[in-house]
Amino acid sequence: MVNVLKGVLVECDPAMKQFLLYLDETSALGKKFIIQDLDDTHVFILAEVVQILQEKVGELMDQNSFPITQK
Amino acid sequence: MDEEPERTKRWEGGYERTWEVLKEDESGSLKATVEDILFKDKRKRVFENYGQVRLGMMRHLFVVIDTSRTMEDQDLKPNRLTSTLKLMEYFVDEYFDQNPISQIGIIITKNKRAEKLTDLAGNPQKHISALKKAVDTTCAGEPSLYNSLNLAMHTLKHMPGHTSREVLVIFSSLTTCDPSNIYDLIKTLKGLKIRVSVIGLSAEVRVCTILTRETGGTYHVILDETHFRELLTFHVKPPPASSSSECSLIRMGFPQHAIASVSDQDSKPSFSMSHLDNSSGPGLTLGGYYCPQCRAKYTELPVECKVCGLTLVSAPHLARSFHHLFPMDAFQEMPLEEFEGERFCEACQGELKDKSVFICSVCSSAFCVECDLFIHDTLHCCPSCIHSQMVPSTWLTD
Amino acid sequence: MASEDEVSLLVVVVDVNPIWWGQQAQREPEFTLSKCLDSVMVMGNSHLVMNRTNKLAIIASHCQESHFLYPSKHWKAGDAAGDDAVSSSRDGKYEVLAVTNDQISEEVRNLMARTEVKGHQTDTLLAGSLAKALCYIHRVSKELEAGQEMKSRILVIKAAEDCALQYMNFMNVIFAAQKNSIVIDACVLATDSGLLQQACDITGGLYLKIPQKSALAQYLLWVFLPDANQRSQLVLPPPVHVDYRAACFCHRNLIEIGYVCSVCLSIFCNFSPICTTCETAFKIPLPQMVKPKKKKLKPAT
Amino acid sequence: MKLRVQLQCKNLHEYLRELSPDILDRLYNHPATCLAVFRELPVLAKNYVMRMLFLDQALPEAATSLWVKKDGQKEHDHCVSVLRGLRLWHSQQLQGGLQGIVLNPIFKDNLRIAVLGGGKAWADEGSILGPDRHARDVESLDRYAMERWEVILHFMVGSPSAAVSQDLAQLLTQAGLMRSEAGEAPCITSAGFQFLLLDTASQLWYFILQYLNTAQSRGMDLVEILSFLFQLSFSTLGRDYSVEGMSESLLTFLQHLREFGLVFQRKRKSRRYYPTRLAITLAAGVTANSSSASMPVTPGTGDSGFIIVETNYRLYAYTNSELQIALVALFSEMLYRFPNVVVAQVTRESVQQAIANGITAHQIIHFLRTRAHPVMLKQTPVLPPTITDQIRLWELERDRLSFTEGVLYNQFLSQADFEVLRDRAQELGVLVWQNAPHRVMVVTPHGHSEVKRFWKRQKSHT
Repeated sequence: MVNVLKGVLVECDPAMKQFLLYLDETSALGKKFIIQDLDDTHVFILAEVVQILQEKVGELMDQNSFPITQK
Repeated sequence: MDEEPERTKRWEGGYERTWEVLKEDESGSLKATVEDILFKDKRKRVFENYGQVRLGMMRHLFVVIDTSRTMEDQDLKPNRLTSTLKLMEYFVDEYFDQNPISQIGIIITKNKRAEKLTDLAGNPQKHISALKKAVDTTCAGEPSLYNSLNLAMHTLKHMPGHTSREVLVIFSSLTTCDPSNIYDLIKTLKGLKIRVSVIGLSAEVRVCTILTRETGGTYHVILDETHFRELLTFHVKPPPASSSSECSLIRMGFPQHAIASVSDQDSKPSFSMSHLDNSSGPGLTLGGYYCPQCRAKYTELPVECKVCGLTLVSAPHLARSFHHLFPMDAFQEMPLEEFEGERFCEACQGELKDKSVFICSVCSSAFCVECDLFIHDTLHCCPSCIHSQMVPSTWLTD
Repeated sequence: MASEDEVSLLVVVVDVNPIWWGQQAQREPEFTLSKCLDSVMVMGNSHLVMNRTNKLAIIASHCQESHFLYPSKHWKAGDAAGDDAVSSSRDGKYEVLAVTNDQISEEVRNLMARTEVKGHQTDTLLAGSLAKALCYIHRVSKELEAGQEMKSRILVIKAAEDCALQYMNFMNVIFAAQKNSIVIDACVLATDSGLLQQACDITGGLYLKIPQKSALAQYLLWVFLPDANQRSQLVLPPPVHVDYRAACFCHRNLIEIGYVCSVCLSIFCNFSPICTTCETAFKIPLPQMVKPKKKKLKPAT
Repeated sequence: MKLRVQLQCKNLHEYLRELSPDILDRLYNHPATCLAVFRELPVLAKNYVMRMLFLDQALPEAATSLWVKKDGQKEHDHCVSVLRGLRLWHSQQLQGGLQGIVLNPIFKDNLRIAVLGGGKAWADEGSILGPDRHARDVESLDRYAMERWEVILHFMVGSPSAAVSQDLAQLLTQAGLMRSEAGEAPCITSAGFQFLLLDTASQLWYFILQYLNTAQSRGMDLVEILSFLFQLSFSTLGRDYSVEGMSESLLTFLQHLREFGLVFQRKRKSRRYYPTRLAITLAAGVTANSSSASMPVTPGTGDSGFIIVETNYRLYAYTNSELQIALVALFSEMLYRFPNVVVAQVTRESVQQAIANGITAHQIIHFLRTRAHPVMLKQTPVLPPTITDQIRLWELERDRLSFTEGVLYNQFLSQADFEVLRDRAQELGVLVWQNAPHRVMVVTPHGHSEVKRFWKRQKSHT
């Protein structure tokens, strides 16, 4: 029997994948969104969370960056 | 020791008010003066022509490079050693460009010792590759001026009398560690007519002042890297020969280049004599230069035949040095307003726009400042004079 | 790939020696100076259309002067729009080329009308023309915009014979060209030129004596149009054998072994006690019996 | 699911190659086109053409391959394919059965005319109309051209003062540079932003390409306007030409060019026109992707380079042009404004914002490079590497995740089943990702139905 699921394939570096798993476990987006964890660099997720996921990643990057210039 | 010539040290002079040179024009702009300074800067290299002074055309020069610990100083970027070696590569290139039948050798000194990096030789490639390799040397200990000069002297004193024997020391340290009285050595050097010049990287050192004064060399301390380069360029030109140096006719060979094509049945690849001592490089080659005396083969000129000792050169090598013997007179500077005639540079056809024009004293043609520099630095003949065949164009009639 | 930023300047030096061309017209009436100049123009036009940044200069080397046929000093770019712009393309020629060619023919006419041959000056002043070409190249390279690079080369179209009197100046010019990495190419119409062979060999240019004068344009386009970058890919005529033997100053003989004065570097074919050039008295050499013991020691005589 | 659209700018050859052979052959009927095509050939191919320009017989194909040295063979093959692709080389059977090559005769004749003369003049000059009382000098033409072009750019960024004709607005929309929703004023798209950051020559070429694409639908003859365009690009600046003998559609085209600032015509009905520098640099934009650092952005307007970037992320733009300031502001944070200079700061936020607008890091860097102040041009690299690297890193930051919409197939019962289906998907070219050990694969959504149907058939067979 073959199972068929619609969604979005995400390709990323292993570190980012861990972040995605973390978001999924803590239900930070309000629900679980990972359909299947494929391998180190690929996960399959729900299509509707893509936009909000982008924002979350953006937020993470914001937190990790420091202003390099002084005005 | 106190016969030091009277000359004021830089710090003893009054303040130079450099900013007073700048003057505002009516509109308060500095542009005019700044342009003026730039223009003067272009012309700065007014070269002291020796005139018809006899020059030492065949030079044997040893360059002593200090590789003591002080060479790690970073006042030259990235450090003194790297910067010096880089400039030395440029120097070697220029040296052979201007003195094709001369030789050069490199000595390095550190840890109170001196050793030869390269022997006296006429092939720029060998020296340059040695210099490139030398970048990785560790700078350690103190230099020894005595040992380096002694080493150079032992080779130079065997050079024939008609050649000019020179040593150029790039001295970074303020101290030297000598095994014996250096003043005795200086006397010997003087007796052997070896000129020693010094370029200091740190500050003036008494022993170098004496050394250069006694042997007739020059002594300069660099201000910065560009100045360093200028000072080196100064040593590219052949120095005036001492009046007592011998003159002689030297026997030389002018071998023909034989190109053997691959299709030619008779031609066989053969070894070149110049590859005997270094295993690197191509071994077998077709064609080459054959010594007219003993038929030994060489791939490049100039070279001293390893078999019969004949110096092998090609005519262009000699021709390259001619411009030193017949230097051009400097052009006369004249304000543009006073210049009558078409306002076009005789050489490049450009419009004369700068405020000065330069007039050749022989053919009274006018040139722009760029051409003036180019003609004197590179071309070595007046583009206008050589259009009138009246002017002797060979030195036979000189 | 040559980028758009690279300016390629071609300076063509044409030998217009009136005496040689006069004789040539009698020898071969089908190949005259105007034919030759036509070929040069074809070459110039082709060079200009290759790339929009390509530049051209043409110098006529006469026996009294070197004259810039293009660009003429009285003409500045942009002036073509003025009322005095004599013509423009009446036909389908690219306008820039039409203006260029008109100017060249105009200047040739000027030159020919102006000069009259005086008896004693019959040699082409090639060294002088090359010197001017180098100065011109030097100026153009100074006028480049920031960030632009320029490759320049000189093509000599040589008709008359070499003039031995020019040797020293010629050599100076060659070394100046070599120092500025300017390639000198030579296309020789008649007798081989030893000076140009050396020039091409030293600067890395091509030397070609064309077997068929009437096909000059084709030779120019095939061999001399590609610049140094493109030449590395193309199969082109092999280098010629260059004679680097020296001529002695006393008898003008080509020699293999000679004596060189250590002071002025004059070359003599046999030993004399006094240098005739610089009047230095030489030390009388000891008999050659004293074999050099040290390897470093040069045989002094 | 690609979130950004890259602005694609074809170069002349790519464009010509897509034209039909018939149109190509007709194009070569004009010397100007031949010259333009010739100039854009690879260098080696240019030499080939020159070598064959005066040959009337065909050359054996084998002979041409001997023109290059052995190690240049690859280049040679490339040139041959370009020459054939543009229909410049025709094959011909030689006597004795050898394959021969001959230059396209029409191209050959017209290139000869362009280089050597002959034939009939390209355009009537203005001189037959007598001297122009309102003659324009080069400077005023430059000013005029830049004004016109900037109006278009201003219109794109939505400056209220800029107004363009209906035609032009429509063209901008069709080109995808602007988007107009019914009844509303058109607004700029992400492609538009990218367009703004190009240098003028590339902008112009992109724009003209878009124009050409719609030309046929306007009932214009592509060959006619292309020839005219090339002719224009080879004309002399500051000289007047006459409109005598131009067809109706060409006159309309001229009016469009007038609006873009490519030609100057005093009045609509004026009998003469002046090509501007924009028209002449058009040919330079043809090579589009060459990152010509020194090509002045707006030749002759003195605005050539005005930006200085320092390693501390400060950016100084010496300009008064509102448009240029607006462009700089697209990816930087404005700090101060002075009469002749603005100071801005390139920050992570500002660059991220620009990237969100669809501008790529490469485009920002290219913008800075092409507009670099002459002082900057003297140093290598022109821009401080810290800045260029950081801008790229900021872009990569957003690319930590890449999304591809797809359908996941899992829980295969056997490896064989998986392999059959995977191979099928691969054949169809719809496979996005697969992992054999885990027996999982992802196919594109539109490939899903086909794969599903195949799977159904497969199952019914067994």
